[in-house]
Amino acid sequence: MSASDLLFHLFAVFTVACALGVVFNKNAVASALCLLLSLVGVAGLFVLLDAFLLAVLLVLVYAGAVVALFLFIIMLLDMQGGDRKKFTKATVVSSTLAGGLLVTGLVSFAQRGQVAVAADVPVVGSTLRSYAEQLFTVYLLPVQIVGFLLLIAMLGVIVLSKKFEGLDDIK
Amino acid sequence: MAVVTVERKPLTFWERTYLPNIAAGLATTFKRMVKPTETLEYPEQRPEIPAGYRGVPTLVYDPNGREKCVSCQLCEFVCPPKAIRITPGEIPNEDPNAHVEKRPQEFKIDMLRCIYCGMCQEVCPEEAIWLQQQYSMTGYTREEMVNDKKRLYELGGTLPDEHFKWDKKKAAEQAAAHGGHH
Amino acid sequence: MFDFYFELPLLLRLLLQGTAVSLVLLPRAPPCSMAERKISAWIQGRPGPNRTKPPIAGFLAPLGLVASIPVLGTALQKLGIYQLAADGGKFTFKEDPIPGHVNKFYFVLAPIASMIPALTTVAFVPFGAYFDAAGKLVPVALTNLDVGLLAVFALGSLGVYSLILAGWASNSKYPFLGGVRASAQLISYELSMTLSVLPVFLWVNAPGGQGTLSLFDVVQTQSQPGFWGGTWYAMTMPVSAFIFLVALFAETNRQPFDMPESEADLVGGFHTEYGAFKWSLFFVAEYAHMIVGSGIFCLLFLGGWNPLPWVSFADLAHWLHFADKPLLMGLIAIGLFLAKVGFFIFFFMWVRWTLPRFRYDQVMKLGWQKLLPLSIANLIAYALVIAWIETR
Amino acid sequence: MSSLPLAAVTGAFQVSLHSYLYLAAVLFAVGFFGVLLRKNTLVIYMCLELMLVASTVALVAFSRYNGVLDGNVFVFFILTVAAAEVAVGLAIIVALFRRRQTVQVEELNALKN
Repeated sequence: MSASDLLFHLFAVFTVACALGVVFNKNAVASALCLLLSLVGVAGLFVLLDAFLLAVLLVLVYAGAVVALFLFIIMLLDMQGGDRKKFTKATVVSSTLAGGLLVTGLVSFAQRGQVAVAADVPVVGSTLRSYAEQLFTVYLLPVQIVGFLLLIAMLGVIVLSKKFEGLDDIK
Repeated sequence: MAVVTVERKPLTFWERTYLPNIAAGLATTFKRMVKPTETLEYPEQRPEIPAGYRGVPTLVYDPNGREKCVSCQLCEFVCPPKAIRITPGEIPNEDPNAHVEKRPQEFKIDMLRCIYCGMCQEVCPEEAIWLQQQYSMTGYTREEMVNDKKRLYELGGTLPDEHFKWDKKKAAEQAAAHGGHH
Repeated sequence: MFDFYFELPLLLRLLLQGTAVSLVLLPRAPPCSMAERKISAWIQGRPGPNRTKPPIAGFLAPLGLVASIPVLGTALQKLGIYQLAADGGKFTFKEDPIPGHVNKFYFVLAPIASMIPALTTVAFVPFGAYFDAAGKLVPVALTNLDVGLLAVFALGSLGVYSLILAGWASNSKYPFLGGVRASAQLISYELSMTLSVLPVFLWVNAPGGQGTLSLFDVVQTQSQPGFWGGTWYAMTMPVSAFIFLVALFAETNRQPFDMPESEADLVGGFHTEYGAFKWSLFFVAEYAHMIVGSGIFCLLFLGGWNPLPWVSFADLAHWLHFADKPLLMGLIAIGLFLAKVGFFIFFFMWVRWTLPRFRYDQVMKLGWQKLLPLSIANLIAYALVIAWIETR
Repeated sequence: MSSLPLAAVTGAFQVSLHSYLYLAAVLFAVGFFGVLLRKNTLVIYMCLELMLVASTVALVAFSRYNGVLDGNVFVFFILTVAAAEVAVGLAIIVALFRRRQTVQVEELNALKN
C-alpha cells in the first residue's frame, strides 16, 4: 500500500466519521464543527485527486464562510439544544432503512456501472490556467448565469432579512 | 439671555475620511516615541521635594542643641488619628536647661496612624515639631513604624532659628530679680 | 554540507521542512509581545519593562551569563529582553484554571484550534529567493502553489473558528458576544480584502501572462526592468493597498478593530474566561496572523524581498557579487523581507497605541458601506484601465 | 510547481475510482439519513450540504480518472451555487424563526389540516 492509498483511507474514514458526527451530535454547534472537519477531510481528498484549486476553494467557501455563517445563525437564534423532542422509534427505523437502501443502491450501481478507466491517466488541469481556460471559453454562459444567480440570491437575502413596516397584517 | 446656536461646521471630504487626522495622530505618537521618557525611575532617581513639603513629622533641636519640645502635649491632643504619645518628664536641676519647664521623657509617633495633616506643627507653641521632606517611611514590622524620640530627633536635626526664647526668658527673669534687689 | 539531508526519503524531508517552517512562527510571538509593551511604553513616555535581570546561577544560565556582560547585558536589560523569559515562565507554570460553567472539551479545544491556521498559513508564504544552479530565480518557500494566495486566505479564514469556539464554550455572556462579533467581522471584511487584491492579479495575469495566483510570481512582476516593471503595486494601486491594510487590521482583530476582545465593553471578549497558557496561545495565534498578514501585504504591494522600487533583488545580487552563493543570497533575501515585515509589525503596534477603538456598529458600517463599495469601484476602475492598456 | 502530481511525493496512485465512488455514496447516504432523522432545520441544512459535498467528491474523482477537467469545473459551479443557496436558506430560517420562534420541523406545521 503506498502512502497515497494510506492517505486516502485516512481521509475517507475521517470524513465519514465527521459526517456521522454531524448527524448524531445533539448540539447544533458541535454538528457545525463536525461539518467543518468533514469538509477539511473532503478537501484532503481533493488534494489527493490533484484538484488543488478545488480543495482550496472548498475550504475558503465552505469552511471559511458557510460554516461560519451556520455558527453565526445558531448563536444568533440561540438554539444550541438541537432537537427539542426525542426521536420516535418510527423515525429512527425508517431513516435507517432509507439510508441503508440508498447505500446499497448506490454501491451496487457503482459496482455494475462501466466506469473502469486506465490506471495512469495524466493529470489534467491542476493548474489555475486550465480552469480559467475552461471557465471562460466552454463554460462562459454558465459562469454568467451563476453570476446572475448570485446577484439574485443577494437581493433575495436582503429582502428576506429586512423587516417591513406595516405589513404585520399579512400572516 | 439670548441663545446663540452655533452651526456645526460641515466637514470637508478629507476630514470625513479621517485619513489626514489619522496620519497626524500617527505623527504625534511617533514624535512622542522618539522623545526621551518622562518616567522617573524611582529608587535611583528621586523627585525634587519642594520647600514647604509636609512629609514625616519630626522633632528638632535649637542651635544650642536643646530639645525644643517642652512636652506640653498639645500635639497629642490635637492629633486627629491619635498617632502621638508623649510621656512628659522633668528636667533635673543640674541640667543646663533646667530653666525650661519640661521635656519629653518619651515621644512616640505611630507612622501607621499618622495622616500627615500637619496639625501638630500648626499647634506647637514651641515650633518643636516639623513636617519635613522625608516622605517614604518603610519597615518590616509594626514596631519599626513607630518613631521614638531618638529616631524623631535623628530625622529632625537642628532648626537654625535663633530665637532662644527660654534663654531670653531666663535672662529677663534674672534681670527682674536683680532689679528687684535694687 | 547538507548531503545527509537530501538522502532522506522525500516524504520525510517534506515532513521535516513543514515542521521547521511551521515552527518558525512559534517563537516570534514572545518578541512581538515584548515589542508591543516597549512601543506602547515609548509612545506613552514610559521606559517600559527594563528591570528584569536573570541571576547568573538561575535556571537559564546562558541568559544569566549574557546579562553579566558589561555593556551589552545592561543594554539588553534596558530593552526588556530578559522579561521574555520571565513572561514565558509565568505563562507556562501559572495555574491554568478551567471555570466550572464552561463546556470543557471545546474550551480546551479552542486555543489549540487557534494554532492550526496560525502555524500552517506560513507554509504558503515565500520568504525570499535565490539563484539555483541553473541560474534561475527560485523562491525560498515550503510550497509555491499557483493558488498560493487563495490557500492563505482559506486557512486564514479558519482562524475565526477558535474565537467563535472560545466564545461559545466559555458559556457566559461577554465571551459569547465576542465570538459572535468575531464571526460577523470576519465575514464583513473578508469580502473587501479579497476584492482589493483582484486588481493586482488582473494585472499579473493580463493576457499573455501565465495564469497564476502565486505570491512568488507577484513579486517577480514587481522586479522587472523598466520604470513600470520595477514599481511596487503600492504605488500603482494605492487604494487596493489601503483597503487590504484596513481589512488586514480587521481580520487580525487589531486595534482599532479589536471588537471580539474590546475590554471597554466586553471585559476581555472571547478570552474572558481564559488564563495562563491557554490565553497565551490565543496571543501567539494573533501575532502569527499579524506576521503572515504583513508578509502577504509586503509580497503583494511592497515588492517582497526587493530592496527598493526599481532595484530588484536579482540586480542587487549581481552588483554585490553574491549571486553565486545561494545560501547567502537566500539569507539576504529573507533578511530584507523580514525587515519589511518587522516594519509592519511595528506599524500595527503604532496604530494600536494611536487610534481609539471603533464602536461595533461603526465597524460594521465601515466594512459594508464604505470599504466594500470602495473596493468594488476600485476593481472596476482597474479592470477598465488594464483592459485599456492591454488593448492599446 | 503545483502541476507536480501528488503521486510523485506519496507514491504510486493505486486507489481505484470505485473507492472514491463508494466513499461518495456513503457520504451521500449519511447526509440523507441525517435529513430524515433530524428535526432541527439548521442541522437538516447541514446534512443537505453534506450530500452536496458527497456529489462533488464523485465528480472530482470521475474527472481525475478520465483525464478531463469538466467534472472539476462542474464542482466549481456547485460550490458557487451552494454558497448562494446557504445564504438564502439561512435567511429563510432566520425569517421563519422571527415569525414562529422555532426551527423544529415538527412545530412548523401551519399547513396541516
